[in-house]
Amino acid sequence: MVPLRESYTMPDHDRKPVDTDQIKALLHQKKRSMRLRLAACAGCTLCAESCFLFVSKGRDPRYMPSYKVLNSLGRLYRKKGKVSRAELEEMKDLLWKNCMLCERCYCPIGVDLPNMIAFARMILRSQGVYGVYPHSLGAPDGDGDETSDPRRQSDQGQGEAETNKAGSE
Amino acid sequence: MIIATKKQLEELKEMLRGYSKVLNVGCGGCTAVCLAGGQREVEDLNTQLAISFKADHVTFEIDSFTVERQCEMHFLSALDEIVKPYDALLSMACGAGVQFLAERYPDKPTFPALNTVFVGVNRDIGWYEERCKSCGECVLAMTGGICPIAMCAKGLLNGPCGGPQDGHCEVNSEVSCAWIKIHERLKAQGRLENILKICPVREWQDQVQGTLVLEPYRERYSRK
Amino acid sequence: MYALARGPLLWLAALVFTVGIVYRVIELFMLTQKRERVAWPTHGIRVDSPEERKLRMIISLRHSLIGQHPVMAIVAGVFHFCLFAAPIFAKGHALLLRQSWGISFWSLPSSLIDTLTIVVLLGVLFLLVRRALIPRVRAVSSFNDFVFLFIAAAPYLTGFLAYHQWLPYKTMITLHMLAGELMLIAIPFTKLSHMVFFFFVRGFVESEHSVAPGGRVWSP
Amino acid sequence: MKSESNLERVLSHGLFAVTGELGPPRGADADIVREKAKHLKGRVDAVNVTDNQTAMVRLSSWAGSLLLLQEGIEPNYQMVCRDRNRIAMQSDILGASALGIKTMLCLSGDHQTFGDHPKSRKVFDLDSIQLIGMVKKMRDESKFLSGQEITKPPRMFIGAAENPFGQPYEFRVHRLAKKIAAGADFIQTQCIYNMERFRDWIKQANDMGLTEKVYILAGITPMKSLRMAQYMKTSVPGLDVSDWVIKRLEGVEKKKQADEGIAIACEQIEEFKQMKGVAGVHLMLIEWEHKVPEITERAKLLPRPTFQESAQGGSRVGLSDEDETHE
Repeated sequence: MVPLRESYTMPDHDRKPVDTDQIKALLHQKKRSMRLRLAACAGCTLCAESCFLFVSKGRDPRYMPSYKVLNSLGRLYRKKGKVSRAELEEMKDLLWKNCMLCERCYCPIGVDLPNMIAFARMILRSQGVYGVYPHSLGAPDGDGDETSDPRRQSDQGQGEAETNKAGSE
Repeated sequence: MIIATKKQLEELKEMLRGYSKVLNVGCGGCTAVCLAGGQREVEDLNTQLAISFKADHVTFEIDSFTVERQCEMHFLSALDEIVKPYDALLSMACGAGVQFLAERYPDKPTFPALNTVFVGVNRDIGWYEERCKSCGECVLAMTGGICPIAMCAKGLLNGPCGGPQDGHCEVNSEVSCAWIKIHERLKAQGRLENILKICPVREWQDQVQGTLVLEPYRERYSRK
Repeated sequence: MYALARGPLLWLAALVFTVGIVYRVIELFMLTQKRERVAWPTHGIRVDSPEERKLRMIISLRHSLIGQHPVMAIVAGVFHFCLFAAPIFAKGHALLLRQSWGISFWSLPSSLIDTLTIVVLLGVLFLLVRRALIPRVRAVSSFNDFVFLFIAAAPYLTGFLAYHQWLPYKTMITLHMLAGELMLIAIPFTKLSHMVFFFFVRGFVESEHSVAPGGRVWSP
Repeated sequence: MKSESNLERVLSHGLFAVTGELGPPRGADADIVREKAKHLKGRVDAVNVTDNQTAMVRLSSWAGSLLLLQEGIEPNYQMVCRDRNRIAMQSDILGASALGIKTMLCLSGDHQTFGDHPKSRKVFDLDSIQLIGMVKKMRDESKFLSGQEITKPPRMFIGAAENPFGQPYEFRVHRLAKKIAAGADFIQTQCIYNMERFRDWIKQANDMGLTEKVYILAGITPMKSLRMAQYMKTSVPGLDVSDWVIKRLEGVEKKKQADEGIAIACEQIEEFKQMKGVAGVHLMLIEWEHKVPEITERAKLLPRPTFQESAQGGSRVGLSDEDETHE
């Protein structure tokens, strides 16, 4: 096991470069099983509706379980861990803002997406990148992390949100 | 995690009788994880209700919307516009979530679709076990990580009653005696002295509605 | 080229395919483990009311893939069925088997195989259009996805053309064999590996959605 | 003397004590209590009045205790933690003491699911050991659990129960030690049908010096029949019925099984009289109170001592001849 650099204080990620070797080592730990899952994804998008966020947020493809996985863990493997901090920040939104990890997504092929999201989250945490509750005092971006502010989410979701109909006359 | 389970259809129909346009609000938090109140269950219940009311020749329309968590106001705000045309709201959150939903929309009758049963663990898919009574004064340090408040039928704090049979609780022979397990574990860890001392009378923490404000945030909420 | 495709390359493809599939299955067995159950639930079982039980079938059907995405579910089902059936029961393949090894394998009438092949090609067309036009599918598509659609379609297209001899037969049949060999080799090691994954995981690994709980779970 | 309890007097004089048990009726029927009391009067030193045993609603134990007081019998007022919180318990203890109850037994109580109101809410604000500690604090420190002063403290002889046969076996003697540390003055044990295990348990208690700090009364319930023995062996939680008990009952014809049961009980009592660390016996004759005279007679437990109050606060031992006046 590679020791995780879990930081409980304010991460000084502005100064520290991304530790590619550490990401690589972490990716390597579950390489076989994760790559197998990534390869098995046929990109059919049938997982989309099983994500309540996808449905609630106006069917934005960025909330699709497969999209979230392919663009976080998938990208990390594709790039062999060589990602910039900006990329990690992008992934952070996918992994924390766009996913509640309720583990209810459905894949017709059987890919267990939540497992992959959880693994990707762990890798991001090793670099001091993680979703922070808005306005929490320990937030890396100080008082209020813009990108993970749920109020923004809901504003964005409101216009497009649609309810699902099931009625009878 | 908070474990809840769906009320039976008959009870829900009785609750909703007289309301013809209802919004069923799912919760993406604990109740989604325990297969009780996520989007899938919302859809299942809506289909059940729609078919059932139709069979009774009752006009009934039900729609769905699932939010991240109903125990947080800013997640509920996504519903502000959506709830407008509805006569009533049905919530598939835990008891806490239902109340927050009802608080946000005080003019909408809000009904619980679930029974919140306990704070527990996910033993397996669709199989949950109670572990915590949220008593507010954790004794797990003394009891080797096994809670006698939640897992002993009498909530005893000073060792087992006289009744355990073959390691099982006298109240239900399907349940293990918490104190036998505590004794076993502490013995294995060489920490039996923990339970040889008398555990004094507890100061129960459930007198009034619980509130918790973290010290670093105290300033923020102090009255100006 | 024809001889190469019919001889060594065919052998090679068959070998790679077989070894690859076996490798994948073994790998999946290694990546999963038997679920060890030490305790069983003994009480607290929630009983559905009779009305809920009555509605259970309808609801599970309505919320299954068929209920949710009927078109996609049917197309995907039929497409995959034809994808398997057409090559296995093609007369030409049975003939080849008899010539080489003297094994007789039953086959379906050519006209039926023809239909199956057309269905496969239509299915590929459907998936292609879907991938190209629907935004959410495009969002998770890469160039590779189109390549694999092509790899999947090629043997059927060439086989169809060779059978009908609309183009020079010898060229088409060589292309057909090459395309088929390419596909066989690709299955275990590319996106097409979802063939193995699907049967193994949906059948053996327990999950909320597992069809046949096989008592296995992913290893940590 | 910690109390004016008759039981305490008997025990502190080093006499072999005998206690009985009386279950109040499921009705507002004082006569039933009086009727049962007749069989016990003069034959035991105190009588346990059960507190809604097996969680079945019954006439309350303090009211039953008062009825016994009126009959001239010392009640051993049982109190369980199942139904009352600390406020109700302390208030009941004060009330009981004010009305002349001097002995009480502190129990956790049978779980409500065994009774006729299985879905009632459980209280268990305290457990039995904490209850013992609370009564001791009230008596010795003249303080409520809260620490506030009591104007006139209750004078109670504090009893507790222990089951030497409960699991985990090796913890039972430590639980006894905890009850003593909490303030128990005497212990009544669960019904004993496994003498080996009981001997082992009392030996452990002797070795730990516990029997010097507390009076242990061995629990006796004679078997009425073979069926009862079999039922108790298989279906009663926390009971340990040895095979020899069953064998002996099997050895006699059905009519004589009750007699054999009493014979076994008498033999046990004889052994307890000699056993180091045992200060008396507790006879639990469930709905069999009329057999108390026979058993006490056959076990040579009669006559029971009586005490005459002296002006100096001491007491003088005498022997009761009550059984003659009652026959």
